[in-house]
Amino acid sequence: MFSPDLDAIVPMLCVTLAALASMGAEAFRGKQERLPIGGLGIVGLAGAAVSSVLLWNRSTSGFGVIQADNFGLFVTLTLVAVGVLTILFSAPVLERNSIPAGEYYALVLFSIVGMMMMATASDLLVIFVALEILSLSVYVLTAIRRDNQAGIEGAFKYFLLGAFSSAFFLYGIAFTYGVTGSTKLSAVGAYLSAQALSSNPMILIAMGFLLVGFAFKISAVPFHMWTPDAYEGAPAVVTGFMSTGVKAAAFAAFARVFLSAFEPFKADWAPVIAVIAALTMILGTVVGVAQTNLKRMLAYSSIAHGGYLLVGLVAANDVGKAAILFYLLAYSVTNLAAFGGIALLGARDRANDELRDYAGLWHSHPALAALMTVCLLSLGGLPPTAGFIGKWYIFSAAVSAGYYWLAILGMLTSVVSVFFYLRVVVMMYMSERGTADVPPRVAGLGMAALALSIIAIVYLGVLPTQVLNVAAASISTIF
Amino acid sequence: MISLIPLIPLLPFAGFVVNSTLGKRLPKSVSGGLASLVMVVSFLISAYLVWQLSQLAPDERLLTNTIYRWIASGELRLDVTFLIDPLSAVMLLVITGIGSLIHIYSTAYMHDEVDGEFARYFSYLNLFAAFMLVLVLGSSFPVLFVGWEGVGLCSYLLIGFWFKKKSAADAGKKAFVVNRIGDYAFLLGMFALFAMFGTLEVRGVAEKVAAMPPEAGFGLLSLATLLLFIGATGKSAQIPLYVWLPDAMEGPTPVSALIHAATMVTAGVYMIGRNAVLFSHTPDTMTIVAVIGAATALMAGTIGLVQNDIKRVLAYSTVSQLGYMFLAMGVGAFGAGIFHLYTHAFFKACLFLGSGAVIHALHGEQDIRNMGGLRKELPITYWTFLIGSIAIAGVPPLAGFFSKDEILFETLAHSHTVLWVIGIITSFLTATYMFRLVFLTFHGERRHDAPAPADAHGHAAGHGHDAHGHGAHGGHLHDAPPAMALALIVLAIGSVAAGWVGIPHAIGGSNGLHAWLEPSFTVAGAATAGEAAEPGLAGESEAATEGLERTLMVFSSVVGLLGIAVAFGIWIKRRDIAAAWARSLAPIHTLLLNKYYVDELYDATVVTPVQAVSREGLWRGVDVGIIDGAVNGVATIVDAGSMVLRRLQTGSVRAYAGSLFIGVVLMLGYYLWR
Amino acid sequence: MIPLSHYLVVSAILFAIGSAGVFLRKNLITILLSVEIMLNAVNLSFVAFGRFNGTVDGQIITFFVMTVAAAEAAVGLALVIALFRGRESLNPDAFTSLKW
Amino acid sequence: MPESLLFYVLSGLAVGASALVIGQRNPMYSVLLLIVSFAALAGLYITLDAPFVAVAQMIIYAGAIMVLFLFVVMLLNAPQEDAAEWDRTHPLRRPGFARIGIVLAVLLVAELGWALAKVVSLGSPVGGRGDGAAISSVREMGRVLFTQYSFAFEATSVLILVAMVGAVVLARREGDV
Amino acid sequence: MLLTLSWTLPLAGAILLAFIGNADGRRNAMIRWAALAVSLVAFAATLVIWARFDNASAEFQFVERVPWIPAFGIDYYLGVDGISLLLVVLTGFLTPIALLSSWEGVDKKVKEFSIFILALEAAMIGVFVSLDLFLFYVFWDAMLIPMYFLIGIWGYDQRIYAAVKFMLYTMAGSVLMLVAILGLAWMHSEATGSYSFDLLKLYTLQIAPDTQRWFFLAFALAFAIKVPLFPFHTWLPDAHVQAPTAGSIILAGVLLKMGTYGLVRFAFPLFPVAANEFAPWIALLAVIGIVYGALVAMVQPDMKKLVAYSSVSHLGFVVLGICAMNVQGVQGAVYQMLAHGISTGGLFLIVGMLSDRRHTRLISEFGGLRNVMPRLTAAFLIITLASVGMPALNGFVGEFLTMLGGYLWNPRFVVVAGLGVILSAVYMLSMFQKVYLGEVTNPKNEKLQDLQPREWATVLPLCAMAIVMGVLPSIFLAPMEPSVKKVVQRVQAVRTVVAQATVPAVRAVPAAQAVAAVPAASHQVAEPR
Repeated sequence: MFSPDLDAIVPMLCVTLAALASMGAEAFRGKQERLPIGGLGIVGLAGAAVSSVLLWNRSTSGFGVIQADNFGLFVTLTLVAVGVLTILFSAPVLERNSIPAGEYYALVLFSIVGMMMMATASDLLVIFVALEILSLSVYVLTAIRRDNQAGIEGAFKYFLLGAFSSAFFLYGIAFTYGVTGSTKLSAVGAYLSAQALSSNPMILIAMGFLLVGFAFKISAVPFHMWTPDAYEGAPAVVTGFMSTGVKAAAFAAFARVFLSAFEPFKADWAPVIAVIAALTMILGTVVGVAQTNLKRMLAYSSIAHGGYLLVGLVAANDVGKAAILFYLLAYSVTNLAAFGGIALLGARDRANDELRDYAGLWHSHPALAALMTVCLLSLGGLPPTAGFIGKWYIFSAAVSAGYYWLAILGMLTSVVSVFFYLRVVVMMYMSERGTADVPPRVAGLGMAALALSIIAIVYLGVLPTQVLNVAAASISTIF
Repeated sequence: MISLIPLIPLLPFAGFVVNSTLGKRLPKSVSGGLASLVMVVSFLISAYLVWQLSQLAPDERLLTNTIYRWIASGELRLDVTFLIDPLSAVMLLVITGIGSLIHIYSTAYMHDEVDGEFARYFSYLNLFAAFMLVLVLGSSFPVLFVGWEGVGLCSYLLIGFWFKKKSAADAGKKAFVVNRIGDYAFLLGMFALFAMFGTLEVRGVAEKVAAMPPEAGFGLLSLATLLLFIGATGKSAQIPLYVWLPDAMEGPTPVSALIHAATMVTAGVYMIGRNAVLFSHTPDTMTIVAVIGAATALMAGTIGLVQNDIKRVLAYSTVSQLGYMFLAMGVGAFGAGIFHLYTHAFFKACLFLGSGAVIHALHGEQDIRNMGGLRKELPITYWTFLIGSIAIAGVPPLAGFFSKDEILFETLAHSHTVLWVIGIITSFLTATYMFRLVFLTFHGERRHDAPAPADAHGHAAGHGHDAHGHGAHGGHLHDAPPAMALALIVLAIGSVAAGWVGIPHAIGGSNGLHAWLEPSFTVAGAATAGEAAEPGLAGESEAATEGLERTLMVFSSVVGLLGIAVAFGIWIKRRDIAAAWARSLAPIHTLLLNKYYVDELYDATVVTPVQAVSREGLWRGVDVGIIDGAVNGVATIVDAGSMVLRRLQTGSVRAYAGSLFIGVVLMLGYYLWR
Repeated sequence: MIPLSHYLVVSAILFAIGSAGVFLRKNLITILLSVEIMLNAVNLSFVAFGRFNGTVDGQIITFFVMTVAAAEAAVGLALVIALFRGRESLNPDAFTSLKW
Repeated sequence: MPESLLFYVLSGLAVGASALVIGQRNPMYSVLLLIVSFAALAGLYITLDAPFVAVAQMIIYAGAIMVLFLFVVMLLNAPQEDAAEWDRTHPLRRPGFARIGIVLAVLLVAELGWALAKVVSLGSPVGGRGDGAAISSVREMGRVLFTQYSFAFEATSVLILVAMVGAVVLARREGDV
Repeated sequence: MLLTLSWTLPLAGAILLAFIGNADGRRNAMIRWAALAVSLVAFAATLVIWARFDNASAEFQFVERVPWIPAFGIDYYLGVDGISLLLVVLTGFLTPIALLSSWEGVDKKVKEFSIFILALEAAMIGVFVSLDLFLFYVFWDAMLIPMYFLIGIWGYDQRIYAAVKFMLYTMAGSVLMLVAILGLAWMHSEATGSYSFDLLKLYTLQIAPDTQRWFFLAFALAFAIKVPLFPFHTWLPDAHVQAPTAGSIILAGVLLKMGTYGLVRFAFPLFPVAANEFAPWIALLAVIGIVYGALVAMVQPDMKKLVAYSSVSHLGFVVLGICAMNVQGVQGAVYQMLAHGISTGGLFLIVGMLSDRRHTRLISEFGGLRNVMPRLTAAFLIITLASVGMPALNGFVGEFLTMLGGYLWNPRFVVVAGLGVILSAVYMLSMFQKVYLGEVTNPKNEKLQDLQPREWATVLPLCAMAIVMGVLPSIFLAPMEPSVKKVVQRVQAVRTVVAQATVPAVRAVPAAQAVAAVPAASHQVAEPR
């Protein structure tokens, strides 16, 4: 296409252009004019998807800091899916809550740019910048409903802790740079593999700080505290977006840094991450049990899912790496769909995101209830859904790496998590609605998006081969 | 050629099928007639087959017919095979013969039931006959067991025939459950045999065991036979599982006659006879059998002495006579045991049917204290009942005399002196209580008028005699109607003559039955082993034995007559003696009247504690409390943990930062200090 | 010459002060300032390491850090303003409606 | 040694000012003290042969960012910390909680210091390896920035754009769309 | 294709039903008939499988194999042998009955009800025909979902608790099995270089005894919960009692068998060394369960609960037979599974009829029903007797064979287990007496209707099967014998080795040496890292 440097960043460019376009559209639109701004985003994302597919298997490198390898592209495509679904779910929400569409879409797209950058970056500094791009957008998105104090509060907590943790992350970069003399992952990796094993405490400290930064973004215990508040405060669709996109991007970078550059120190980080993974799974599921707000509950659930993903990281074998990719995709689609469902049910003055709001949903919204149920079952890891294949893949990796205890723990916590997913199902199907106010009719576009996600979930659950093969192929190129 | 053997049980079974499905729509004459007809035909076929059998040489007297393979699993190969040998031939004739009579009797006795119930009764009765025939025809333990449990089921159904009455339903259940205890042992016995011999064919086991020497001491084989015997104690109402039989009298009287006197309860005896070779290889078990038999005979005899319900007296008498049979089996006198079984079938059926006629006439009255003086009004009943009583008392030359005498002789001949003494005492008791019954029922003065129709309705509702009020006024009673009379008379004749097939050599008889049965108790080709197993009178001379036998015959006749005399003395001449004794020996009398409190004992030691432990201990305690408590406890713990852990999420951003910071410090600490 | 470790220790102390500030102060703005202190501490490390390694990368990275700090400050302060509008308070502990 | 004296003075100033920043109840003073701290850091950058960074530090940090802070402080007009009315509600939020923060900070310093102490090479002078003049050259810096770091540089533009949009979105009053 | 057809037919039916609009319940009748038709066709398909099954072969038949996830050696791999064949048929047999049983009892959301029943049938058949462990697990877990909804939506008052408990309890057990399955697949890849979930390939895997123990326990726990084995049984009374009639029928009739089936098919033959070690312990639990279940059943005031506990007792016989691991034991176990499916299905069916009529299941609410509903009483009596183990009815053959097998293995267990024979008579007949015999005491019972034609259609097949299975058991025993022998031989081969190795010091010699004694096993023993 263009120069190799540019080729690698074409997906990002597409999305950036879409973001700029939506800002421009907002600026030039009339007072009461309605523009399909979301459509611009979808076009941009489609461009990103197409260019990613074209870049497939070419392992293009751009500016020495962007690696458009299959791994990154897989995540990019996942992010495209996240973006498309987010936009589809957003349309009715924006209108309902009179959120400025132009800025909203621009921020969503910018943050997707940041995510893509993070997923493909091969330089710690670029990862940091990307992290900040996506973080700042997400902070703002969290607080996008200015009439909603909870959203602002959540956003601030997220922001403050995010800034706090980026400082640690940055400190980690500093130490890495200090020890290895570079921030490029290839150089870092080369230096580290030449080092005798872990004689240098500086490396350990660097690793620890970097770990904190990533762990924060993927809300691993004990760096997870912001998650429930931010997820609860944000509009449901934003929560869906950030619980999936941010996690996917952060995991991609996490895996890239720890599985390539810091691979030689695996013996040092693996036990720490294993413990973190265990704590994350336990806390996410256990605390989720007591939640009565659906968004908050799913927040804890997504903490737990972060734990499962970490298990794949700990396993650190080929299966594990591919499993992370597959799980990310499965989890993203599923979680986004779940939050999308919540978003669709909301009304202008009422979020309808408390558990009791779901009582008897089966009677008023049978299709929505059914689709939500599939999402929840997938989150719980029950066949025949994507979630099941994902869990199976992840724990398969753990078992083959000898981490039986993690696999067992993961399995048991997933049983506990099923308990709270089932509570929603119980509400929807087995309880009668107490109050008279029935949630509003849901928008057709949102339902279509939900149905699309469900099809994807079931497809991934029943015929995962194709995607599994792609995931497996993705990791072979870089690690 | 199609064998006739399967027809014997199949005919009654067909009767069952017809009556149970179409019964409601058939008139009584058809359903009852059909049921009786199939039994008669079955009897005729049996008779024909037995005649065929008798035409064979004694060693070859065996007709078998394999119908199909029932269960096949590994080395276990179970065929449904029917077998007629001399032993089962006797049983066949008894079952179908007496069974036919009782069916006929029942058509009259049960006539007051409504159509559906009437048909139901006969369907059960036919089903019983079918299973009983399977029991005696079965050539292997499991097939025998099918019949064994099947008759138990029918017994359950028939005891509880008047299901509206709680006592009847209770009695039925009790019978079934107690039998199940025996069946449990029986099953274990079967398993033990299979484990030892790899087959469950009765003859297969016999052949293998015949090749072995008798077991010294109490080993596996003894255990197996003991288990089988425990099964028999359930079915045949021996100590300690006899408790169901007296209660079983809640059923219609013909049922008591057929099932609980003539046939089913003798299944245990038959089973031991069928496995004579096996049992004779386990002397220890044999001793136990004999002792249990004797003890049961004595105990039931003592209880029978004071009971006031006409059927209960007969029931205890049955238990007692069954004890005799087991005594015979236990001492190795299999022929004598079966002989007694056979004669007992006649006179006890006769007695039960007689009592049924009495009850029928009195519209459900069963208490002998309310009877008396029925001799004149119920002559047929009286005379047949009397014959039966003389027979059971062991007065020559009636049936009971020969069989009982043979048992006592064999007991002594096998040097079981103590058991012999018990046998003699029981014999005396038998004569006494039987004649007490006769005298109190038929002699003396009427102590009770037949209840008025209205009264009858309430009193005997459960018995279904309520519609029978037509001739009940003015104390005039109806003797047995023709169908009942026929059965009574035939059985009375049997009670007189049945023993004549087994007149011992000692008094010039041929003891034909003994000879006829002999092949069933030995294994062809292994006769020596069987012979050796019988510690008999090999050393003594034939003459001396016969002398002893003759002496004993006289002695036991005298004992029987003495018993009758005592009964005459007490209950005819000096009625006050009985009451006086009852007063002076009040504790014993109460003890006997309450059947040694065995039911209460079982209730207190087994039934109640098991119920209580199950309810409070296992269900509410272990199940709901501990196990489910643990399960729910896990949920509670998770829930509590959740409530605690979520408190960490204080909402304060500084606390969140603290958590993050602690994580950092701990992680670095781990790296630096490890 | 001053050893590298001295600079690093100063940087570490500043970093720790910054992080402690997040806990000590009950004013959102001061807390934001504390984060700025942390970023500056890191900058010091970068420059020191850059000097030590003899490359300009360390210095260049500090520019990026400054940019990030500025961007964060902009968003952070905007959030503070939005928060203050709703609650008329800058105490972080006032904002605990989301919890558990 | 003057050089080391300078280092210690500047370090002391930076640390002291920073400590005072977080020791202040009045945010206005905190901002001003932070500027002092930044100035001291700028001085340290000069000792590290990074004059351009030092200048940028003063202009961007002390100048632009801190002014932004000052604006907000004054805009909100909330000079004093609120009374501790929430302090009574939860034990974790009591002053003891602040103590935990200090303890953790001290532990962090200890850990870092201990780790640094274990690395021998760090004891060597900071200017040991490279040429101070080479890295203080702005030209060199510009070259590297626009070659090696060109992508990151462009990415930063997106970052700033996001911050801008974000600040606008957040700060806009309710109702104006 | 037959096997695929057998499970996809109901699934396709379920999916098609989903597209019938029935918001106002106007099409209820049509949906009922459609669902029934689908289930009957599926039943016919299972019968065709049976008809074309080769009784003489111990191998898997009608094998279908399509690569599914080739990277992990996961195939869509189906097949039936004598052990699974009849369970498939049983599933096909019970589903129409379950549908018929709720013809009138279920009147809300009929469409969804039918969908869930059919989906459940699909999953259950899938469990029985899967030869790929992964596929098996998928069906195994997927089955929970429709059952959960059936209990939770159409159940009685405590339905939600019961449904959630059922789901979580079962899942908790099965996730550990999943870990073990993953471990197996990984070991296969260690040994041969490629993952495989193929059951037959995994059978040939040589696994170190230590690993076997853990894996066996993981499998056994999953199955023990499903069976349910004492003390993992407490979900059962709740689930049974709260489930709607159709749910109870399927739960008792088929679902529980999945546990015992799993033991025979997976746990024992995959880990013979561990199986032999643990068999006595499992048998001990089974035997405790037999007596315990019976005792607790004896004191239940609720008919459904009574039957539920009786299932605990009866399934104990199945497990005992399996632990015996001889031909009689295992054949008896499989037979008992079928028999229990018929008789307990029948019990729940009839109890359901009573509870539909009276809206209570308390024994004390009834009494003297024989006076008003003689036909139902007769049917119940037959089923009761079948359940009690009356010879010439279905229950006897299974109990007899399992106990015989158990006796040949270890008589002590049978001595205790046999008590179940006594106790079953006690509790079943007590219930029968209290409900049916005596006078009608409760006026509400005076006007109860006897069996309706629709109910005849459900009761008759069950009673007929109870009798046929008791009189002609060879029809059912013959197909399973070769397959059972194969399984037994596999496990026994190790048992004899263990026995020889442990002759000198009974417990001191670890089974590791025992395996080492097998020539083929001395090499390539895979150890987990």
